Amino acid sequence: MDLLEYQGKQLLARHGIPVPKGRVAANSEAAVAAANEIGYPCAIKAQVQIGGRGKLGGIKIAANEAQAREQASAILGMDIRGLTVHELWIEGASSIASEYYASIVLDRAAKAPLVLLSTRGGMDIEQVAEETPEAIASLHVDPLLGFQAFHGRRLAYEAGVDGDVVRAVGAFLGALYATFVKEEAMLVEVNPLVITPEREVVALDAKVTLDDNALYRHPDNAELRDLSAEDPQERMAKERHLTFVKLDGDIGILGNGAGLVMSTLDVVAQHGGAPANFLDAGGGAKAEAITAAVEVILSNPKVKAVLFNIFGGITRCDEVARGLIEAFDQIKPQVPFVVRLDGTNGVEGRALLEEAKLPNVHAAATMDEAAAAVVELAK
Amino acid sequence: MDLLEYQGKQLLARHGIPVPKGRVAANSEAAVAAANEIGYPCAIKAQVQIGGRGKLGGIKIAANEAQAREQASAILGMDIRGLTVHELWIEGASSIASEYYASIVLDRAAKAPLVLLSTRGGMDIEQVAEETPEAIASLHVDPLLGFQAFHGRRLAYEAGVDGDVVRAVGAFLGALYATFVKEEAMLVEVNPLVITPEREVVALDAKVTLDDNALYRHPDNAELRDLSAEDPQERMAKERHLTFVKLDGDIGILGNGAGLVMSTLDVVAQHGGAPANFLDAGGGAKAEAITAAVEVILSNPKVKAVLFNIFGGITRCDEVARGLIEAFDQIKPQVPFVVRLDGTNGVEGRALLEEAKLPNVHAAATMDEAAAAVVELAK
Amino acid sequence: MSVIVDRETRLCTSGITGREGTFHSLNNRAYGTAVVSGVTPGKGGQDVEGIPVFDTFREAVAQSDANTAMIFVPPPFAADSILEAADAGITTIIAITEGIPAHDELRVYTQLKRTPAVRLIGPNCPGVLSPGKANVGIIPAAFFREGNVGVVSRSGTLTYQVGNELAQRGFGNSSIVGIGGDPVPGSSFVDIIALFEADPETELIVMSGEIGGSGEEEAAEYIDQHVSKPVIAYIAGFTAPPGKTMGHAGAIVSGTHGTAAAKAAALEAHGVRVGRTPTEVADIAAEILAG
Amino acid sequence: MSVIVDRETRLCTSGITGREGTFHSLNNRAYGTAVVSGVTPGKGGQDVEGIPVFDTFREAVAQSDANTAMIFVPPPFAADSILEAADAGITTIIAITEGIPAHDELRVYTQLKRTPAVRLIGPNCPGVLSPGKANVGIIPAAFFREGNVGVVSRSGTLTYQVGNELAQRGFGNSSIVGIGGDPVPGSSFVDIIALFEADPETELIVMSGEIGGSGEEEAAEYIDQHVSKPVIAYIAGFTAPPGKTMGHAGAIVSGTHGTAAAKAAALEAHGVRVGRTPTEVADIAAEILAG
Repeated sequence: MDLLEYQGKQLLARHGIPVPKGRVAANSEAAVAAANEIGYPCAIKAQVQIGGRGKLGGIKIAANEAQAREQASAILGMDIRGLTVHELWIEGASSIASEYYASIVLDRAAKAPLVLLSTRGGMDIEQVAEETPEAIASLHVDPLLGFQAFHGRRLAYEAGVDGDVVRAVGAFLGALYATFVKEEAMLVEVNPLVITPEREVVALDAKVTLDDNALYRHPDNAELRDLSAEDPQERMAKERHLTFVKLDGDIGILGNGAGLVMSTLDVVAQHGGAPANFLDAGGGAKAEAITAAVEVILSNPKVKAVLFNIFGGITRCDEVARGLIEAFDQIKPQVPFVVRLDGTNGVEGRALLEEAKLPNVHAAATMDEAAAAVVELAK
Repeated sequence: MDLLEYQGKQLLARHGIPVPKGRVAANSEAAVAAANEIGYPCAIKAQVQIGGRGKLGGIKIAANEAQAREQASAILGMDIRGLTVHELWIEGASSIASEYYASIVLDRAAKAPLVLLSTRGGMDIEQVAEETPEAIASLHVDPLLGFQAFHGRRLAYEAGVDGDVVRAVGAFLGALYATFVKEEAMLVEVNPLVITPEREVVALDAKVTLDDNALYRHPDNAELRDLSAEDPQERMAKERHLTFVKLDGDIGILGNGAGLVMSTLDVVAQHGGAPANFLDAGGGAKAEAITAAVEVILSNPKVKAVLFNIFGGITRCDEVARGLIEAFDQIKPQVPFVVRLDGTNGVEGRALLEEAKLPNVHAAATMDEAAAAVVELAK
Repeated sequence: MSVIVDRETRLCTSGITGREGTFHSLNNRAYGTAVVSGVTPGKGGQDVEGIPVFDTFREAVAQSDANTAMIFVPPPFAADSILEAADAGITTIIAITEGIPAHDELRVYTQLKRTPAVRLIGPNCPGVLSPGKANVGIIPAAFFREGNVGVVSRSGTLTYQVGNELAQRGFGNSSIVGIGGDPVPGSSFVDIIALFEADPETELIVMSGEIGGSGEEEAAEYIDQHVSKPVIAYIAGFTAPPGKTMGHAGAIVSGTHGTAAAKAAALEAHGVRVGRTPTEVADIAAEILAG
Repeated sequence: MSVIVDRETRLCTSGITGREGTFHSLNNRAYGTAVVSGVTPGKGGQDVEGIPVFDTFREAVAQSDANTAMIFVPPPFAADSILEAADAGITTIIAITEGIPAHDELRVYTQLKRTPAVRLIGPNCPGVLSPGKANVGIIPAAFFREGNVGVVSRSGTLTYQVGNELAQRGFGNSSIVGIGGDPVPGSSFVDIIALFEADPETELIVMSGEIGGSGEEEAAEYIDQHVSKPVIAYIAGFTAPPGKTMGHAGAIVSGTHGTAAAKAAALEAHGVRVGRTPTEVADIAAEILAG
């Protein structure tokens, strides 16, 4: 789960990390009120889960109320790389002596948190890594031992932080690590991490990704999910407890098991088709789940054909067939279906389908054959 | 640093461990007021850092105000194994279904916290260990991994805790472990750990020993030190930053280094003498420290002779000699001194002393000789 | 021979009294696995169709001499159960549970590294099947028979798909190992490939990877340097968009990291043949084993 | 030969710019120890009478090839400094600092156990002296000369006392090792006695214990089973009352545990001769080495 900037900052602030004071606003009036309260100059920042907002016009500095109103109106509703701006974050403009970069990510290769610190903040870290790798200091933290004071010193000295803020930057990293662990984040990134002329260390931006699997332990965070930013179809799938990702194409896909569904998308693409979604009905999917899945897939008007690819392990093919028959009964789909049913109770499942004689449903013997057929039908 | 029962309970309560409600009282009136507020029956408990108070009359149950007054007066000022009762803890009398025992101690042999749980609470755990060792469950916790839920289950099942409170007792142990770690204790012991008829788990007593070396990180705990219970001579030594332990004998002892001082006590005892104190002037002791140490030693009127045993490593014998001369000048001791000065600058130190011709000061060449001489002089 | 589970396996299921735990334990027993006990706190003394249930793993190990654990408890309790099994002396732990928080997995992984005798497979995996010998987990054994192809996979159903295609061409398996789809798996491709390399029964290794992480890239290097047996790879997720979790918590392309294309390229660069579809994988296997 | 420190020692002092750190580093250098660097955060680039100072241990190790660290920083920073030294690749860490919190020591001990290549001596110890070779710490070297008696002790001054009595009888030392007076020492009597047993120069081992803990009892058993060389023991604290900390944080009789009498009895039960005074220890040593 990716947090918006202001949600991330509030999370950091809960762990004692200094962030600029600010307020959220969902319309121009609220934005102006917030700006007046915070004072000028202030920053008006689009709240979208995407980097590079600034260059795309999503961050403006307002020197007075008129500017604040004008900029808030301009940014609200803006489209930034496909995301609509629903919320603004208004915060006091910070004085900046230096811009650093700090992040902690769960490094899957090392199976440990990886802490990065760079004195070249404010730019994309991958670019820094390419251009001036020596400007990035990094280390892995042992998850059982945790972040130690010497880790902070080592990073600060190796990154070449100004001598007078070594201790403060180390303490900042310690607090960032505590946030990472206590909030069960997959990523916390502060870019830029600002040193003010008063030599204070402030998080001027915050990018936080939380572990979805851990949200049950963090009910406050679980509520942060920004439903307004989610695709209505994805929301619908979530309500039905289906694992769903929307894609750009026109072939609806349903399978069981994440790996098999990913593979199905690939095989469809190899046959020249464009999948409209990833949908994993899950292990042991029952008839109701199948019905719900068909509803979700067909709620996308772009879908011109649907591929069912089931290899039954725990999932029983006869259950899937029953679910599909039920779905056809309820929804009466207008687009063709290609169904491949194999594995546990495959014979029974295929027989049920054949018997039901659903309109415009084509059986396929293999995954490959099914993919070829659905691509043809979607043309 | 050993806490009084009520201090220990307040510490546990800070970490969410249920303890009976209670109040401290330093005189009978306050005790009666507390008892009235808490209600009857209530327990009136002497606050002394010693086990077995109950059997020695230090804990009484008061059924009404008259009893509370009478018992509070009787217990306050009582002598319990050499300790005077200055404070009472008044708490509501608890209903008891079962009495268990729980403790966590820093096990020096295993170099890990050792958690003990027994269903035979309310009695001395060493006695339980002897009589019914199977009634005690124990395990070591890895300090980096920390206490896990399964540790609690394992202890609870192995100790034979009632099935319906396994989870609650496990949670209690988890909270006790958190207290142990966060407060940097050397020991936390709850005996009895009570299961009420309502199946709640309550700490009815608390014995907590904190790590003196960690008190700087726990300013609240550092203030708990019960100065009133400390010997005035020990307090005086502490103010002078000397490592001092009062003993029962009549020969004052000063040395440098804890091991050497312990050894000196032993050698004096072997010669038939009785040391009045342990006093380690520390490594690198300077003249002022020596003067202060002499003051502390002589503040005990029982002292009939003093042994100085210095083997200079970092400590320079000439500094010690100068300190001793200064002390004689200021304090003019009335008792004989035996001085053994050896090691760094020993020659210079011995020469200084000889020159000074201090009254009633006897030089000795070895520790053994010095011990023999001081025992003779103290007779 | 086979790897991880075999006729020596003595299985204890954590969460055996739950619906899934009961179903699959009995299923595994029906296959021939020695399911010797189960653990459910508070249900010690009961039994599940003759399989004794204990309150703790320590008791289960002491009483039933279990050496392998299968973890079926819900995510909030799974990490604790894994650590409990290891603490009790279990040396093979197969964690089926899906949805364990990543920081729990980190702690478990780091802790188990301190006790190298313990092997964790999963979490979020279908288990391990050694056809004809033992099945621990949820792999539908009917599709697989004894043979000389070792399969290791991050995905369950994809494994069945690949295994099925191999079976249709007449190949059986030494073992099928699901290492799971989570960000911090207890065992990696490298770990399992090393076992297959050492297993005399295994003549060909099939690895089925997917987007996210770098386990496939590490395997590529390892295979290059340490593996003499032929290895065929499959990678799922070429069409996955960046930043989206594709079902498995671990299946996510972060920025430019963990793409299927990069993984396939790394494998091929190290001489591993990569099949573009499960069918192609089976075709290559047939070609190699025929040759 | 000798143990722990010798002519291969390349010392880096943590806290070298402090009063004590400077004094003893120079003292150690004057003895002949290769003091190659020091660490004081914020003072990197300075030097202490020619000894270069670095901000971090990593830099110190990279630049000065240090292999041994001496810890002189105050208690609140000492555990961190020990962990930093280990993290930087230092393999021998000698911690002089007194007053480190016990829970810090527990964490450090447990962490260092995970990197068995690292040896920690202390904390709260006088260091290690290998006469004629190297001195790391605060042991006054003037009282000791080369020889064949290995000394290991929980106490500093008591070591000097014992060493001095041996010297007066003409004996020198292979190494003098102070393991420190804290509850959780990095190295135990057993650890050091094992080194002396393996050290060809050491012919006799003197161990000086005191009340508290069970290190002496463990040593007694170890000596019985593993040590061929003669061992003489001394125990201080027979007159210590229970429950009182006798100067060293670790010197405390808890209830009936850790008494001097019990330790002496355990040693004697395992065939270790125990001298009742430092003088008697030296007498026994003379007797053994003469015979």
